[in-house]
Amino acid sequence: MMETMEIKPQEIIDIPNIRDVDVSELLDRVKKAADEKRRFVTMTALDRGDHFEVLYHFDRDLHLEHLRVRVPKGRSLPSISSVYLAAFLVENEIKELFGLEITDIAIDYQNHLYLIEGVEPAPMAKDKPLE
Amino acid sequence: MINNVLSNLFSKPATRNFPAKTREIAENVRGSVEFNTENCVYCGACALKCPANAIEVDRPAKKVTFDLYKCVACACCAEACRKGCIQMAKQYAHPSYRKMDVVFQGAPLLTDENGET
Amino acid sequence: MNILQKSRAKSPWILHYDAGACNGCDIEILACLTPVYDIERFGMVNVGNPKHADVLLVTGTCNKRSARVLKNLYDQMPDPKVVVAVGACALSGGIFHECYNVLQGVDGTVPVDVYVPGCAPRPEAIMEGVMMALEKMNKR
Amino acid sequence: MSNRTVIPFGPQHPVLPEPIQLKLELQDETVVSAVPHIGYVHRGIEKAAERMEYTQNVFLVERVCGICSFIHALCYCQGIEQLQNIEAPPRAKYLRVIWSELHRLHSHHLWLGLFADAFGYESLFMQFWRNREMLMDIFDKTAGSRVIISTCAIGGTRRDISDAHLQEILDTLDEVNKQLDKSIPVILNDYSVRKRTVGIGKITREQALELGAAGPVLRANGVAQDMRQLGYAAYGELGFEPVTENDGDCYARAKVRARECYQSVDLVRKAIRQLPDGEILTKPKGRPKGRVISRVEQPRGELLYFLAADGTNRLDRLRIRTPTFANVPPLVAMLPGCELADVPVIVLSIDPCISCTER
Repeated sequence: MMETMEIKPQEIIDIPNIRDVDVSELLDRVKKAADEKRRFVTMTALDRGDHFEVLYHFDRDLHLEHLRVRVPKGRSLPSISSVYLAAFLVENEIKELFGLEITDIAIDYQNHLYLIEGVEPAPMAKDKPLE
Repeated sequence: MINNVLSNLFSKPATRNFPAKTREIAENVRGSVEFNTENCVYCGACALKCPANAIEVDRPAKKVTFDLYKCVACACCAEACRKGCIQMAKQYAHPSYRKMDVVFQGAPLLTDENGET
Repeated sequence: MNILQKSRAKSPWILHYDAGACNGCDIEILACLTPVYDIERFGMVNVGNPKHADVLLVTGTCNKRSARVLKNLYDQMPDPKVVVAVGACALSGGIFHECYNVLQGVDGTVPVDVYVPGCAPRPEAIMEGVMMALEKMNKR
Repeated sequence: MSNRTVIPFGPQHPVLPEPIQLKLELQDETVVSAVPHIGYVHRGIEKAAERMEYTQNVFLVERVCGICSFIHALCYCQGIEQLQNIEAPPRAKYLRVIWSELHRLHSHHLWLGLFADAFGYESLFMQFWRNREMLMDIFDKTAGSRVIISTCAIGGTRRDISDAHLQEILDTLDEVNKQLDKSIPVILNDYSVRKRTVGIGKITREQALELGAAGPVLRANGVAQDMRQLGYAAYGELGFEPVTENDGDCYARAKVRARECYQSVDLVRKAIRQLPDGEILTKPKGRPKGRVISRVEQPRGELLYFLAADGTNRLDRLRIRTPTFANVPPLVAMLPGCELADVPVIVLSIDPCISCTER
């Protein structure tokens, strides 16, 4: 799958050590990372128009390694908090601020980690106004 | 522990006697923004650079509106101003009971207005 | 000035609430408590209980969730009470005034008596603000 | 089951200057589980960073956290510099080390004071905060502001430190060191302090790694990981060894931070000794394009910025992962089994910075 970007891939600086994985094999990959004693750093979500790009950052002896999944809008992503409990906060954050459905989070705040009831959901999505 | 107690007991107090005696403020402190509109050409560079959008420049009306209560004292406007109209005063901005905008209006427009009224 | 007012002005108790600040103003308020500024000279004590407090020091932008807590704290304080908004964020939202979760200052949530500008205000400015608030409280 | 109660701890609590709520489930006096509730200081900085110009963002990210403002700006500027393919001049790199180590020093002073206050040692709190004022005076003189110093810029620093001020910093550090020699032994050796911190809030090394702990919480479990080992700014030339302890309890975390105070003093002295002459700002050219991850060490641990830019003057995405955000899951693991009276000490032992966490 190619990214929808105007700039050619060879021109831009990208993060090294990135591995694309499919949603179905994500949990196995994460389990493998856990077995190899990688420290879970964080996740980053990017709204790319028609799909979300989710990056998982792992650290091992000061070297970062990343997994990347692409989730089309409207589809859901399994939670990795059964493997790395530490992911529960960031998964709740992504779920709430981007509107990406993440299933089976260990501690689920039901979209009220940051925002209260009655405010516009998913403020970080690109189609939301900047102000 | 005992040494500590004794040395604190016999050393002079650390307290700065604030309202009675104000401390001298160091050089180059970014206290509050000071405008000097004499040389101002209303280019709007300060308004463009301000990260907090605290400055509004109305070029046709030759008017600068500065919202002191949005200002984060980063000195970006002072750096951006090529005419040297904006300086960072050493003195901090004093508290107030009401919110007030600081408005500067260029001399030509002011006389026009006076002429009309 | 009767004896009650006089004693209130001699020992104002302060309640501090962070409604969404970056910490800068909060540590400056705490710095007022330290030996170097020592606001206890004026009888000011930082208390944790809103029912004991006369002065409410608010820092931060005030977002939608903390607005409820702030309103709650303000309502619990006994009269007469004064509110001092500390820092650019508490006055107008400062650099965050266009963020999506920000209410652009605390004066929409609780009535503010004294505005202390700065990012972050120096401890001297905060102390000056509190003293101005006390003057106002005594006129009530 | 009959004695189970849920106690909300916070959001407004005397021991915490910032609002966080912990829902503590108790069996009599013992904590069974804790669920953190945050969102009282959430502003939406990541979204605001997409609206503002990338040069203005320096001032925005500084205000993610007022305690370690310079380090946030440093992390952001290093990321943009990488994207624009420029490098800060050597003098600027050393100045960055000086200011970030002074920030760490004042943050650790602040924390040691608050920690002392949490276990009821108010005079020690006053001592640390009095000493901290000496550092604040340095910021006032060299950078022009006490808290948010705004001296980091893309491509270098905005201000230089004159020789007279460098000498003043050295003199102040001598005094700080002298005062630390007086106060730190109290934290480390005092009977009542040990009684209230040793063995409290303990996690194992495996737990710390698994839960993604960062900074002193991780290093208190014997994991020698410090982002300064990456050698950013001038750290590569200063020779740096992370401080570690092995016990993983509140006492070990206090010990790590206490020892890091001395380390910071040494690093600043070394940086001033080796400070080269020359320019302090490289003029940036072009606009940032691409993606980059920038990591630095904050007083509280590893700070990670993910920057995505597409060649315009606005960023496509700015992701900020702050150390306290990583330290909340370990905190949730530390609390079960402790007594209610120990909760403030344990919460403070991760050095929580809520405004960092929620951004």
